[in-house]
Amino acid sequence: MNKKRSLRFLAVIGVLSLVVAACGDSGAEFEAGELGAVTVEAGEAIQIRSLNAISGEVAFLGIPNERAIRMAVEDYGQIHGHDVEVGAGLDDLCSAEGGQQAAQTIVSDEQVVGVIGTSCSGAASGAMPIINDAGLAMISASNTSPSLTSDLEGTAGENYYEGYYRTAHNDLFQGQAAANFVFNNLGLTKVGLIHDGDPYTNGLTTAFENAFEELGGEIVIHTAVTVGQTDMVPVLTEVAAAGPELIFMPIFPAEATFIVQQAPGVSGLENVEWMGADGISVENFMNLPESEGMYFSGPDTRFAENTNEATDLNGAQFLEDYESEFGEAPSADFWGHAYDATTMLLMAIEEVAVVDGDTIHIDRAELREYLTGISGFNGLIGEISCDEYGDCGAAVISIFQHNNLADHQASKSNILYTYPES
Amino acid sequence: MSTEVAPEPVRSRRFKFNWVDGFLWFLRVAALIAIVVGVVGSIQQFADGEGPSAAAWRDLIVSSISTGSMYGLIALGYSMVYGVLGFINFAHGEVFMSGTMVGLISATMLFENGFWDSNPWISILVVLVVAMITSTLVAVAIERVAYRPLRGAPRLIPLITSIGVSFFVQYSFAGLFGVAIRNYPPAPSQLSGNVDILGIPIAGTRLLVIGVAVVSMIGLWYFVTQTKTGSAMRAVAEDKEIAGLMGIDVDKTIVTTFAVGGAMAGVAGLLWALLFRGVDFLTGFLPGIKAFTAAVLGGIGNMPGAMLGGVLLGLFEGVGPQLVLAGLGIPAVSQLKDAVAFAALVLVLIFRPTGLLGERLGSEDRV
Amino acid sequence: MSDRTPVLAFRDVNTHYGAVHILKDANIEIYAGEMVCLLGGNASGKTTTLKTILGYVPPTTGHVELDGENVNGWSTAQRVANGVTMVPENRRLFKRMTVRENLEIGAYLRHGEDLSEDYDRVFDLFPRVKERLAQKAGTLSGGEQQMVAMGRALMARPKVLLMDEPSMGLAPKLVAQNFEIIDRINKAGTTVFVVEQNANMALSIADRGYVLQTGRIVLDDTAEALMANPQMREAYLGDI
Amino acid sequence: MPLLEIRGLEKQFGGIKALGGVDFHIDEGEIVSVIGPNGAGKTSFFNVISGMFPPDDGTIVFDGDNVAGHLPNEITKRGIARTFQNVRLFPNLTVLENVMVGQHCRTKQGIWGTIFQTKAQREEEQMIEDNAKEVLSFFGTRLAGYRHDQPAFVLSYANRRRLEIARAMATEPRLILLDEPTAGMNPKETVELTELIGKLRSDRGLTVVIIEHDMKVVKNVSDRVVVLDHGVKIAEGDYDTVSTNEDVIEAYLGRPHGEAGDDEESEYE
Amino acid sequence: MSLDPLTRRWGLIGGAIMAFTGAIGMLVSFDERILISPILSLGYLTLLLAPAIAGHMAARGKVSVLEEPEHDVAQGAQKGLVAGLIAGVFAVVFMLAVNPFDLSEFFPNINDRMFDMMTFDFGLGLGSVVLIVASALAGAAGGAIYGLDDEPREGVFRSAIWVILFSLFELVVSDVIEVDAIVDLIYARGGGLHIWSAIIIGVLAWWLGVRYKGRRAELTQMAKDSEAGSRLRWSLIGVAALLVIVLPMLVGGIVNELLINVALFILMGLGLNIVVGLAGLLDLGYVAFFAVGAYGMAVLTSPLSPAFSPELNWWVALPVVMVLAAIAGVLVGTPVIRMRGDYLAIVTLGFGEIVRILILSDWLTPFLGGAQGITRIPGIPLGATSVSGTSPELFIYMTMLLVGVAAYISYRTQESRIGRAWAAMREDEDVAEAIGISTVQAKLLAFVTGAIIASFAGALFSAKVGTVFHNSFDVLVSIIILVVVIVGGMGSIRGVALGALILIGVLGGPKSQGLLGEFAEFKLLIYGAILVYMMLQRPEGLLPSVRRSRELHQEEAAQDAWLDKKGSFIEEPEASV
Repeated sequence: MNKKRSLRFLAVIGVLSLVVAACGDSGAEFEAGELGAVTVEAGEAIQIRSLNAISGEVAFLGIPNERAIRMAVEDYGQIHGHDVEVGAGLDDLCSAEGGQQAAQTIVSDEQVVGVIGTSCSGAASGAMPIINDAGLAMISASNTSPSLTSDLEGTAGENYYEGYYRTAHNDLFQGQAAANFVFNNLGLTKVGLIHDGDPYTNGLTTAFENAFEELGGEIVIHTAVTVGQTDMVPVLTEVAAAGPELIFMPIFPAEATFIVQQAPGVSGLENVEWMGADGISVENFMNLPESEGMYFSGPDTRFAENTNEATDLNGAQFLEDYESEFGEAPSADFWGHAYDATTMLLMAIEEVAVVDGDTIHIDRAELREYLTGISGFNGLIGEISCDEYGDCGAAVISIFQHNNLADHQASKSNILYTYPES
Repeated sequence: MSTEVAPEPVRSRRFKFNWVDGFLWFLRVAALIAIVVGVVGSIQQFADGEGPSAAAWRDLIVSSISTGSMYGLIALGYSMVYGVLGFINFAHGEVFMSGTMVGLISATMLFENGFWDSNPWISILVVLVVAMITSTLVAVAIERVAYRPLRGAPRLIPLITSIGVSFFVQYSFAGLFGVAIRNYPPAPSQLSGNVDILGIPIAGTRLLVIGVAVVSMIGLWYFVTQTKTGSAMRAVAEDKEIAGLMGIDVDKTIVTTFAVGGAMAGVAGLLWALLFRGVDFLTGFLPGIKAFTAAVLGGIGNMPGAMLGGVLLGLFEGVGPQLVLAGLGIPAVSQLKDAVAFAALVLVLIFRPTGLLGERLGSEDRV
Repeated sequence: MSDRTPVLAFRDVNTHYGAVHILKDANIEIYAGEMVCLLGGNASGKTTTLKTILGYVPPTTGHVELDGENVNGWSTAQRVANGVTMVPENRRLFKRMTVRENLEIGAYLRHGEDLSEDYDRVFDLFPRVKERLAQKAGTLSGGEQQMVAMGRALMARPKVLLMDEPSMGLAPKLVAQNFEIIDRINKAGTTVFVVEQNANMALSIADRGYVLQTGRIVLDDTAEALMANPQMREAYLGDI
Repeated sequence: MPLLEIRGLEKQFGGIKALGGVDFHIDEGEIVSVIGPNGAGKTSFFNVISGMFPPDDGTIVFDGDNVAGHLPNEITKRGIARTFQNVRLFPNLTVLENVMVGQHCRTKQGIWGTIFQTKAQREEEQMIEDNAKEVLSFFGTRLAGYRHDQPAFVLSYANRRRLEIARAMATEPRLILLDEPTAGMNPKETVELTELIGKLRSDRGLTVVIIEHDMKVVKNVSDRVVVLDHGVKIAEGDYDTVSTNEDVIEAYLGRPHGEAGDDEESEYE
Repeated sequence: MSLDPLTRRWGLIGGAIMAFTGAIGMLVSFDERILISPILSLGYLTLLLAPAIAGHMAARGKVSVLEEPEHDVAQGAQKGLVAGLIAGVFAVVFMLAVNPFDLSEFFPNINDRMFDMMTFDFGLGLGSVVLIVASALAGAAGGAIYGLDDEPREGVFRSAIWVILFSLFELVVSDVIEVDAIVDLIYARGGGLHIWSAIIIGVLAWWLGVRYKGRRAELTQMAKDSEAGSRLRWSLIGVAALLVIVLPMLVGGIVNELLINVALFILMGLGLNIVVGLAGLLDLGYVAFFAVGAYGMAVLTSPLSPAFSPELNWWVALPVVMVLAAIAGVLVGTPVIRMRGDYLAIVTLGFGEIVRILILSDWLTPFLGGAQGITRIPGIPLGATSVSGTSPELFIYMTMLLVGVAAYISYRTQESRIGRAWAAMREDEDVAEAIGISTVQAKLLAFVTGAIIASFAGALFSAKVGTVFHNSFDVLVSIIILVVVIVGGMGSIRGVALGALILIGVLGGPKSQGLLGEFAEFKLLIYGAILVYMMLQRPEGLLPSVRRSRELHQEEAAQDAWLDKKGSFIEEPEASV
């Protein structure tokens, strides 16, 4: 536990000594910017943190993120002769208060330079005020809510804070992609939407609804299941009554499993097409016979050929490393985003660090500035450029049809559509 | 509580105006109006060719009844334990979950070596037996470890204990089996088709579920009312001390009660597997609460009441949102399914404070 | 009398409830065919005595004997099977069960035996009970319930019938009736042990009596002698 | 005008008529005993008067107002207090608290006074405590001194009966209903309590209705005796009249030993 | 030597616990937390604690009221050794039994990591022997400790507990000490105490215990004896208050954040305590009022409230929120007023869920934001600044202020006319009604007071987190608040505080982590175990109220008068309704 706490300690004694201490602390030649700076002394490690949903129902999302972060740090190696330490993985509990509490832990250590997280958009809304106050930068691999960045047309989201970046795509983007695909490629005009009360799924269905109606389609029903619900016949009956041609349900495996298994027992759904999103393009759902034939939208995960320019690792190699280290394939699709986010942060640190002998100074404001300015960075997920609101997603959404029950990885290559259309 | 108002002072009930009664009356009337308006609205929609088709309504009702009969079987365990020990065994949902979870192992093994598809009936029987044995053992173990030392404690104590047991069992299973949801193999083809009953096609699995529930209920009824052990159980339920004086081994009878309740939960576990297939360590939680609700709805401590409560609750939550709320023009009604279930409970209890078949106790019992 | 084996005996029994010493060196002997009463006020240890006989309260020292056998460690059920049955205070029927079921439960431990003779004996004593067989016990009148309670106990064919406060809270007529029946049951050959506060009534039909005071047996004599005992008259018979 | 006048009181429980049209009255300052066989409806009678159950029919006029169907707490507030057949104290409250809580309906400090500790509230608390001690002193040394702070469950049986009466007295009633106050007491305690009941009237000015099986007590305390059987009044009058009434003997008292007829059937009805 | 059945029993229990903790992955997961670097991890502590406790219990034997227990080191060690041996053998048999099969499909935690951990990385063969030996030694140690005389035994316990506390609460200790040099002296870099610092702490704990023996008892006695209003009492209160005010300044953001979480649960615990502990109404849907408070505050203060957004100041909104909560209290309270016990429990649980489902529903989304919640809730304006979760060292004072208010309300009502009425109602509702207490009023008052206190917590929560989502208000929260109250001690203000500190602060709340983040996965398992253990061993809670402990220990405290009580000695279930 190597933490610098002198400021806080002195606060107890009084304002006067606080001032003295602050003066004494910043006596070096290095001039810190308005957000302050982190000084890493010789032999010390550069501190970054991982903040993901690593327990509970959404752990399938957070755990591969955290693993990818650690792999990236390892692959990246030392920065100006200093190790990079991630510390124990923090848990955002996929909730605002969880994110806030974890953020508190992060900022209490003034040596921390940046954070990779959160897994859930709700957690980011709790964490960002604190992260921002402390002048840190946080890059998320899997937050997709538009409110955290912008509406892609230049208006900041309601929960946008400076210092927030993400490599994940904005929901508006995926909503548009899915809507285009359904309307143009499948030629369907009546869609039913099912979310599960999670901000992410609800955000995505809303984005789809807006985009689809814009295109001239009709949303015949927009309803929801609840997390933990098992009896889906009522909701399916409700959906069937509306007469959709396709049902888009960007929800998670548990509820989606119950839905596809019970759908055959509901009259009126016999000829309906099904479409899910990245939440269910995971192994245990795609192993279900009922999931065959479904469409899935999500980040384009054909990363095999993509190479992260900072570590020279390509997607295929990453998956190989991952499997050999953890004995399984990643349980969600944001590992590439997490890996790239980490390397971006490390690269930024390396670039803005002022080397002073064995000591380095990292100016927080400059770090943010650097991240905002990232353009044309080659990552596993493709070419990454950040906009002024922190959306850095390589922004390729692909839609595939699950046509191979035996090998769902093969199915994932059965891509019918990518967005933006090239 | 009187359910009638009699304004003239001579025929004096609780004639004095009391705002609690007034409020309850308001609730009753408001609920009735909402229900009537909602149902009329739905019928109107149906007549206009909107809303679910006739076939969809049929499927919904059948599915609700089958879910409800599963609730009923679990509710029996709540009701029996309540009858005998006078507290609500919150961990009963976990008893049910354990049967389903361990049954999954047998089902997966049978499926993997092909037996599941070649001998579906025997396979189902095997799973049933495994689930029943597991649930029974878990129920008995819980009684032995957690409840027996608490005989005679104020009733809040075992109730709280059961909440603790519930957490403990849930997360033990989470640790043992992992947190991921696992799926039973699909129902054998012989079952998954439709069966025509009086010309109405009904899904085979649902029919089987209802059938198994009915048979179990009849078996249980016979056991409780017609056998010596059954009458010992009823005697213990009424007065443990005197039952003991008559030579009945009270502890053994209580264990029997837990075992029988557990076995019924095990049967429900199989039904769950047939209906929903997906199982995880939280599987017992919501059905447990629903079954508890069903037991109270039917009049806790009363066995036919538990079964009736279960079926009704299944109907309320399955059909209710579509029938009533959709008619009121509320969007995304099935999202409110659980709220409807609990609201139905509140309403039923406002109309009948002891539940549907709950006994109104005579003066001797009360004072 | 000491040459015979008592049906029921306490040998230097001490009992504790937590740290509280309840029965103190209690010695009781009841012989076949006798009617013995145990008198004592509230808090004297009467209920504890009954609980000790039935095995609910284990003696800390000393032991209880049934037919000369030390029964410490026997379960209640074993004791009941060996002929100890109690008619509880306040009747305590299974009110939601029928009269017949109540009687059947009385004979719970007599597996597979033919009960018709016992039914006849009960119906003989209480013809009223026969008419009410199919009725829920809770719907009977107080007097009828008392009959069923006694019938239920008799169904176990007890060697010793324990009566817990048969006069408590009952109408005078019912008290008289109860003691009448107890007397008749005793005359018909069943040993009876009555625990009573109403000393007058109990002594009027008993052969012998024990007097219990704060856990200690202070008097032990024939009924006549106890009736005549001046201390007794003052403390328990209401002569002041 | 009688303090309490009851006409045509009816109450059914699940098809069984507990009270079948009882008429009853009691004047201020009277002590009336209600006797009858077990299950005759005596306790139901108390329960209906005290509002525990609303009557199916009939009027209960107390001090000029019909209170039938009022809630128990309202009836208590009007001045009818009661005790219970099987002693129902608040076992985990202290003796003093048991009595203090009895004054609830005579006091009025609410949540604001309590939170802000107003002067009125503090004075009232003091008054409650003083009153409670005063009521307990009615029982001499039985419930005094160190007993005040003992939880009720440690009391002896007789003391619990006394405390229950004290709690009823603390509600400052005009009419007190005592349900088998001497049940389970030894002769000495019974005599003592009998005197106490007399004092309730003489010292406290209370009107008393008492359910009792002990005929000695009935004889000693009551001005008038009412006999119930099967929910109906079968006799009424002073002790001597009632105790020689054939119906009463038949239904309740029974014939002294030896006088019983040879007719077995009738004996066991 | 014949095997004492009790020793065998405890040995088997110990072994079963070892196997169980292994099979659920607890040992492997705890192994990552180093307690004493590099020799002891939390995992190994857990693994060896089981045989040690088994040995201790075996040495203790059957406890009789009448006899003084014997203390003999050699005999204790011998019994403990046997029990530990049995436990170790059991664990090894378990490992050997499951090893041949590949169970990972069904039991993901029975894997190589478990075997490695349980065999001390020696491989199954040698490792089994090592495990048995270690377990036997642990058992012997446990037994020997029992055999010690009172004083050294207490010393050993005290040392062990302090060493474990210091190592477990590394985060707090280093957060409080603040000076890196000292922290590094105590703790190793990768976490855990140094061996020498562990020894020093142990010795110090022992020595201080011996040195100040009796002093503590004296002090607590003095505090107890001090009369209300006396100088001593006031100075004690003053010291406590000063401590409460200064403490948050001494600790850092993490601990303050933790304390805020704890304080929120104290607040809700105090509110629920009024409903359940004082008035005896088992409310399993208490979270509903918390939700009303939080959402009420969110709607009133957030500029992003979807339909109605007055953007009030927190202080202005607070009374409005209180009124809303009071209305909610009446709305929930009235329909259930005639229901008792278990009916009340399920119906209130239902109400709690109804509220959450409605908040989430698309139906009310236009008003409450549905799945997207309400965000950008401002903090609490305090002078020129605004206090929110971003500055926990200030926010803690806001929470403490309201906790103080709630505690004061509880304290005042408890010993008043209203408190007595609640107590009476709790003991016997019919009689309470019969002696002139309007139970309708009393119940509603309890519901409303409880609801208002919960709304304090909700209002604070909104301002702290800055966003509200429906998932912060699920049924688990209600149950955890109840658990806090029960474990702490129903009816007792101090108890609730202690319960929240232990459960929420150490283990973690439903949506927050405690000091022991490692426990996260097993948090509810441990909650369950604690709850069952408490109910069996100390049902009145850790710091019970007087009335409550009376209720639960009636039998033990009773004089023989009570033994002849009328009615049954096995309590009958009371007829419901």
